[in-house]
Amino acid sequence: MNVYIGLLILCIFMCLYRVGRGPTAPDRTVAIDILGTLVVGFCAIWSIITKRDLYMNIAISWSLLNFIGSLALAKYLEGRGFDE
Amino acid sequence: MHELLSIIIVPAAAGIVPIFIPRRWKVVAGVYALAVAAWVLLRSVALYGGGDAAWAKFLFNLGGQLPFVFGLRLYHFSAFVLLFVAIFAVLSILYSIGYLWSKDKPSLYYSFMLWTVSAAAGVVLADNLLILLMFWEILTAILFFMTNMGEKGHEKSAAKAFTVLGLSDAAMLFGVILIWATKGTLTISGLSVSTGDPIGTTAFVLLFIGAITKAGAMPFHSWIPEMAISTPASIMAFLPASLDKLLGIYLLARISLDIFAIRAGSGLSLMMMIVGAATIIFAVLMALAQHNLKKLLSFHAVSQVGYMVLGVGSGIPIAIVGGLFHMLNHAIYKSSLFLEAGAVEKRAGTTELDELGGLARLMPVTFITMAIAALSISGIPPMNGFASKWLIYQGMLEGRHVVFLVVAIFGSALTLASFVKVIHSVFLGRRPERFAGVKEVDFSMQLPMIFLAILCVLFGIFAQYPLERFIIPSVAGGELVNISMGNIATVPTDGFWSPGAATAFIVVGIILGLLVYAFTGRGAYRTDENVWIGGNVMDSEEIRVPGTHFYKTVTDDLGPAVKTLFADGDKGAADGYNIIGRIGDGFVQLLRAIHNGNLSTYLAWIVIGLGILSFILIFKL
Amino acid sequence: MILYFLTLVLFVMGVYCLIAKKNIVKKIIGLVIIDYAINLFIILIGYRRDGVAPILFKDMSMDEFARHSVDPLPQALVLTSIVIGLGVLALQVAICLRLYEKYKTFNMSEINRLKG
Amino acid sequence: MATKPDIVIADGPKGMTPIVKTVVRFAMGIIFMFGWYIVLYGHLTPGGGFAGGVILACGYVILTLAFGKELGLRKMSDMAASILDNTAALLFAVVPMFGFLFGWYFLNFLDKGRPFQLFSAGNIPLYNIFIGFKVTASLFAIFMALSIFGRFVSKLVDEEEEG
Amino acid sequence: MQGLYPLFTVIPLAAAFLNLLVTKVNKKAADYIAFIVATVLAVMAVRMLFEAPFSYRVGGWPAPYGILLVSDGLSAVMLAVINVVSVLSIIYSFSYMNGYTAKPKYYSLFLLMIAGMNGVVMTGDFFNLYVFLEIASIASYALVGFGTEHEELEASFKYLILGTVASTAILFGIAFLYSMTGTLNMPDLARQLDPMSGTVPFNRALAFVIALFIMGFGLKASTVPFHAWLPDAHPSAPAPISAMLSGVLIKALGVYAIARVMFSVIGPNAMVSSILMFLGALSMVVGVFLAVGQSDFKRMLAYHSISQMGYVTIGLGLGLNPNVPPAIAALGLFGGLYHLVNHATFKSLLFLCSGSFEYRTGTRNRYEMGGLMRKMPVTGTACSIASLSISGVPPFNGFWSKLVIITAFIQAGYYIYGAIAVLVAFMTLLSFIKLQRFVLFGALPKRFAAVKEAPFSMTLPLVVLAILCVALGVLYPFVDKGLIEAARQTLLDKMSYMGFIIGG
Amino acid sequence: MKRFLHFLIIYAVWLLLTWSLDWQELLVGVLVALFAELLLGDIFPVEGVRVFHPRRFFWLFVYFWVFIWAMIRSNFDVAYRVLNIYLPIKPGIVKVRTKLTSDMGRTFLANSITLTPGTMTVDMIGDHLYIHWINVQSPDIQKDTEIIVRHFERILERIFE
Amino acid sequence: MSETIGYILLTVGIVFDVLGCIGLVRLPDVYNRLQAGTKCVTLGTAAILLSVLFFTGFNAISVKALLCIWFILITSPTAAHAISRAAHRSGIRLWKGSVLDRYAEDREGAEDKP
Ligand code: NA
Ligand code: NA
Repeated sequence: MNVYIGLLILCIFMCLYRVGRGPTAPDRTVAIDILGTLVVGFCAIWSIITKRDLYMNIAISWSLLNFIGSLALAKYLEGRGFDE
Repeated sequence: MHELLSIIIVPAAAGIVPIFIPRRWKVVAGVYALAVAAWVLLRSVALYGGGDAAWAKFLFNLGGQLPFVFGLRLYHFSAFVLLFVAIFAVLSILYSIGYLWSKDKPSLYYSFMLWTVSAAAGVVLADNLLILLMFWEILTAILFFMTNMGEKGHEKSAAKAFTVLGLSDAAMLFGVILIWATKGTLTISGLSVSTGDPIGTTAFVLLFIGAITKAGAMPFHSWIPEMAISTPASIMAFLPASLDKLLGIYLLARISLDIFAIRAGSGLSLMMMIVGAATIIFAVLMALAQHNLKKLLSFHAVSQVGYMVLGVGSGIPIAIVGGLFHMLNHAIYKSSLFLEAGAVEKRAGTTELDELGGLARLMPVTFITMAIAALSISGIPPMNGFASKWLIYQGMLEGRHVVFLVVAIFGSALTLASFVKVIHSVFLGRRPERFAGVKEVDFSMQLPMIFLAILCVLFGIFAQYPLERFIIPSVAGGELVNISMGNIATVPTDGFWSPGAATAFIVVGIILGLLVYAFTGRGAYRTDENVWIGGNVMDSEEIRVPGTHFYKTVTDDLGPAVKTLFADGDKGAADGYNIIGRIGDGFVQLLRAIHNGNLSTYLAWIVIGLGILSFILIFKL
Repeated sequence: MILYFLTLVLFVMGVYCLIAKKNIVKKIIGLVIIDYAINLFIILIGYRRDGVAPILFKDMSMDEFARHSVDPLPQALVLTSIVIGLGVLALQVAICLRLYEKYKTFNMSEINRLKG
Repeated sequence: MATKPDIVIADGPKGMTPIVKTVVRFAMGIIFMFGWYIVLYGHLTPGGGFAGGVILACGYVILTLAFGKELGLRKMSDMAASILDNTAALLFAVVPMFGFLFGWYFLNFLDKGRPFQLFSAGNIPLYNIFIGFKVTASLFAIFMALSIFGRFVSKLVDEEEEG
Repeated sequence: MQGLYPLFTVIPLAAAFLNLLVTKVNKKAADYIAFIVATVLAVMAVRMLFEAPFSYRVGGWPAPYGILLVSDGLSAVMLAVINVVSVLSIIYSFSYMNGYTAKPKYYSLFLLMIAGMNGVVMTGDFFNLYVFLEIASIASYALVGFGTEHEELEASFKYLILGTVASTAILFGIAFLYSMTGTLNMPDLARQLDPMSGTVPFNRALAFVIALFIMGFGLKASTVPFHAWLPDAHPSAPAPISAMLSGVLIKALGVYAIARVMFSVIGPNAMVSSILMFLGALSMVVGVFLAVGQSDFKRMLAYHSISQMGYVTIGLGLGLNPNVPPAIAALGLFGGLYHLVNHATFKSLLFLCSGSFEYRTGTRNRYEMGGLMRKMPVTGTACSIASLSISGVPPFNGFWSKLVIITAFIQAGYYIYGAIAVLVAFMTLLSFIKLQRFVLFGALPKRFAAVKEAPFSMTLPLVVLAILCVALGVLYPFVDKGLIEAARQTLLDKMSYMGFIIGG
Repeated sequence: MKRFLHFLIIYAVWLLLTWSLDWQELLVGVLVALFAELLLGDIFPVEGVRVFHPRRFFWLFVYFWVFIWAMIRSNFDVAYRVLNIYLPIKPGIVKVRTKLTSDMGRTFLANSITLTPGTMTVDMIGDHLYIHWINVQSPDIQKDTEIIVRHFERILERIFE
Repeated sequence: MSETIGYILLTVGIVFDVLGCIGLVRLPDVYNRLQAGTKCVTLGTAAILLSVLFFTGFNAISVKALLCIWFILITSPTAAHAISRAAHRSGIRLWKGSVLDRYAEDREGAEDKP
């Protein structure tokens, strides 16, 4: 299991690289979006380890938040107010 | 109610009434106040005869450990001061009835007068340092409010007076608490603090500052001249001239002779004497430089305090007696002088020496009484001022303090000179046209002036009576110092010269003073007839040479040091108030500059502060 | 231990951002970073190796729970401080925007009418 | 306006592309249900009122993002939000007062039930519900309040750091 | 009565939200709700003075697991001060706040603030201490910016940032403390940290925690150098809020918290004591000098708050000193507490007066005012009384507390601090003389010819507070008996405070 | 009808989530699902419930496997391109037309395209989809439509139209 | 048995995640990165979630996992679409090596018409 977690962390760092590097705002957005999905995977592995369903709740909530975040960022990139 | 308590409470309570007396019944208010003051006078006379008395009530333990006793105590010295407080109260209220005719808010004025009496009685009777201090501060506050009743520009002088007095009160507070915290008691009777340890010394110096500030000695004098201009003369006569002297010197004697027994020749004694001498000489020099009668008088008031401090501070019995006697005499002639100044102001409408002149014929009573007071302040025999100064000189001789002696004598010489000038430029000299209609003041104002003048003469000629009746008993019997009539047998009790070096000094002093006047006053002789210059008649107003011209010669001839003193003196550089003020202001500006409204700065403070705190706490465990 | 150090680094970053940056928004971000650092710290305090979340679940006996479960109190503390932090953040942003309306700038060093 | 059914607004020109709209319309109900699930099970699993409230608020935020302000406000108006907010807080403060009747403030006076049942832990689910309402309402209100300043948001980043 | 202890936070909390609900129906209701609630609380608080000490276990859980509320001498006094000043400020707000829109919101924030402060002084564990502290702080941030003008917003933002930093430090300290002891229950902590019977030694981590607390609570108490927010924030708030902030908030969140932590939990410590004394002296001096330089009435008052809180801090510092005899330490602490109470009266009175003057004249620049004593006699008289009190003129209350503090310091042998205290008192007197001179006396500007006395609801609180100022001074012996007891309890009864952990 | 089905869907998910048949959970579930339905039922897309018709459901099932297969292919495709040192890509945005009319269908199509080899839906205007293609084979709309859209469209018609 | 399947799925999932992230790092412009990222990471994560089913058996956990799969399968492409559209509209040009951009042409045309 540690191997998997290590690989996931590797992925997360790659995303972070893209977040930091850019070069454009959309690039960062993409990286953040994918980061969120990776976190969901992480929760899944954790729930396998601990055999607890609460991490799945977290996973679902997280994917929801991730979705919102992406939409919001997309809207922002288009330069529109959030309420339009 | 206990008799001592009543003397404090009755005038305080009675003082409430005048507030409700409508403005147009000023006289009623005045008479009412006079009645109350008279009652106080009677009571104090009775008490004076009655011998010692005491009253005490335990109030609480401060924080459950320091006992606080509200104690009152009457013995000879306090009874004597109380008596004269009452006398001056009666006189100045009597005078005010006439003087305040045109003034605003008289009713409140009388309330303040009565409250002053009450507070003064409190100071004199208090047997508890803190209670004494409270009445002391009440006096300060009343002074502040009364000065605020004066004409334009009063706020500034009132604020200044309050600043200086407040600072001294703060010093006293600290001194009192030092005593309380270290001795555990505030009861004056039976409280004796040794000046051996720094605490004792500090406490004494602090209380000393409080005392001489009230009395108005240098370097804490500057509030008096400031006030003099804008404050009603009656108030000046009552508070700074007489009452504050009485109380200030009373406290000085109390602390230096009773609580801390300062003995002759000790360092503190020398310190006091230096203060006294400096006050004498510098104040009189400043007085010489004045154009305004009231301001001039107030500088003399300061200078005379020097004699008292010198005498009491010396620790030499005879000088102490002299100092206390001078306190009494000063109160008499100085309030008299202020009352006359007030009379002149009321009639002539000004106290500027340059504008005044030739009032002698129009205001004879004022002229004569003022002349007498002037002679007595200059220490001319046979006036009372002479008698007390003379004792002080003798004390200096006894103590071999030649320098102080010379200073004292030179001081009275200059006093003499300056008063010759005053008499000349106010009553003699040429009279401006507009003073034609000036009349003498009405009788209610004359009465106090006359009474005081008579006192001046009597206390001079029959000096032994006040000495025996008031001063000696106060100091005798271990109250202050052991002294009896025997020690001062050489006092000229009959107003004639008695042999002794002191006499010579007196003579020297008088001659010196007259010389100064004659030398500097040359140009001051007036010419009666109109002068022809280039064929046309000049208005006599222009060629009239005001008597004040001669002081320029003083300032010019007495050397650069004095000149700079005068130069700055008017700007107030010599005056600690302004210096401290400037320093404080600089500090304030600095602090305000640091608070630059920038959030990052404030955050930096916090972080740095936290860092320092952590460092101290962690590594200095 | 390394985790505590990382928290400290985060904290210092936040403080730097808060003090050195002039832009209001960046200051606020700095505060948020500090807040996160603290929360992380508290979580670390409550963290226990092989610990499980402090919730009883069905196939777990009481004493086993007591042995394994991480301390509930830090989590409660963190949750509370997150909620509070949220409230403060909302207030900060609101005021910051109103400030922008008035002063037309986000530069804090230009927003100092109050001084001295 | 008020008569216009929500579906019409949803299909309106405002908001994002039909793709996003359809997905949101499709998933919304379940998201909402999930939020309440988290709230109601707060005493059995972590999360509870606050986490659930956040999810519910996010649901409203998605609605606003995808369909525009109008629909979001139709689902929860400012008035409704503030009333909900305050009522929830009020109840949260007041309900424990009944504990005084049984001796202590905050006394858990309801039936505790068996552990791991939904209706266990007495009042706690009640408080979770209050918190859920409050968090939902206030978060959504905050979002709406801030989204009004949307114009600034771009400036807020454009503004260059001076020095 | 003891059973209803939690109501001190619950009622205002509930009222705050009820307020917002009801005013959707009826605008005026907010006034009545706020007034009724505040009055009830004030009455209860005064009643509580005679019930202490006792403790209350919320939800009936046994300590240290449940939430513990404690009432000892200190909390009781604080509670009384807070709620009395609150009710007066609320009465004052009736007319004063008419100028503002969103009056209901104002009252709700006000009530929230009260709830927070009451909670802080009642709670027996750090968790709730932090929560209530934040509630009160957030409410106060919002209230400072209530005017939403340039200055208000700026002040509010600065206050918000600095205050948040402080709260963070406090939270950090709490977390640290928890990591060391594994509990946040104060009596439990007191027991564990006790040098004699305790399990946790006074190590460097604890020292750091103390530093954090001094910084965090010190900022809330506006101790120099953590004071920079106060002179901006307090003047910018509406006058009744200024009165609350200067009168009670900085005490409840700052001084009380420090006292509680240092005395009841950590216990006397020479280093902490000397630090507190130094900071107190620094605050006194810096604050008063800055105050002298101000032209804005309220800003001057704010700086005076800093210097007056210096007196309180220095008093507490002496109380913490283990090297002086307990009697003297108690005297110092007693002086600090007494000055705290007095400051609550005269400083809130002064701020309310400034509000009345501003309400009538429309300016806060004291050089533009003048001669108002004749136009507004009641306000003017109240202002004078407060000025005399704050400057320590006998027989008003300020004099006695300063006297006690100075005496204590001289008895303890700290002559320099004593001298500083005297000098600062004198400087205070000076700056208030200037105030009198420019605002009350002096010439009345033409444009203020038509000025009238403030409305009744604004003069009543002034009168009450003025009476309090005089009474607390003249009735000194009784105050002494009452407060010295509280001081002793706080100082010497650490044992009995630990006893609260058993609860009951 | 539609709204009742929506309610049922939500309730079903609830049951899955709670994963127990305790009466309390059943009861609360009903309440929650009802609440959700009343609040959000009206914006639920009607096609979402059509799929419960058996025939459509069968095709949905079929579509599912087609889609999974496409997805796996796409991943290997990407893997190939990413791991190749020379990055063999020829990207561009092409335009295709769809015959589908329902929002639901189009959305499914768009998302399926996004998840299948080398293609990603950038925008959908009218019945035109703009698709970013990592390896453009021809600029012609018809041909692209054939390559990208057709194999999904055929099934999606049967489900949603 | 099911454990093994679980491990296989898990491995596959992680591998695809890694690939996706490599793509995210390597590919030239935002659109290509989206392509790589979305596809691989979505599938990878889905696989991981599915593996939960085989590790824990059919219970509350795995049901939630399936729910989560369903959810990310519908949301992540939508998000990708939204982002790419926004990127294009905010004026991010395609990579210089791109062959054509119909979207840009049509939008410019649309802007020219009125
Ligand atoms: Na002050
Ligand atoms: Na002060």
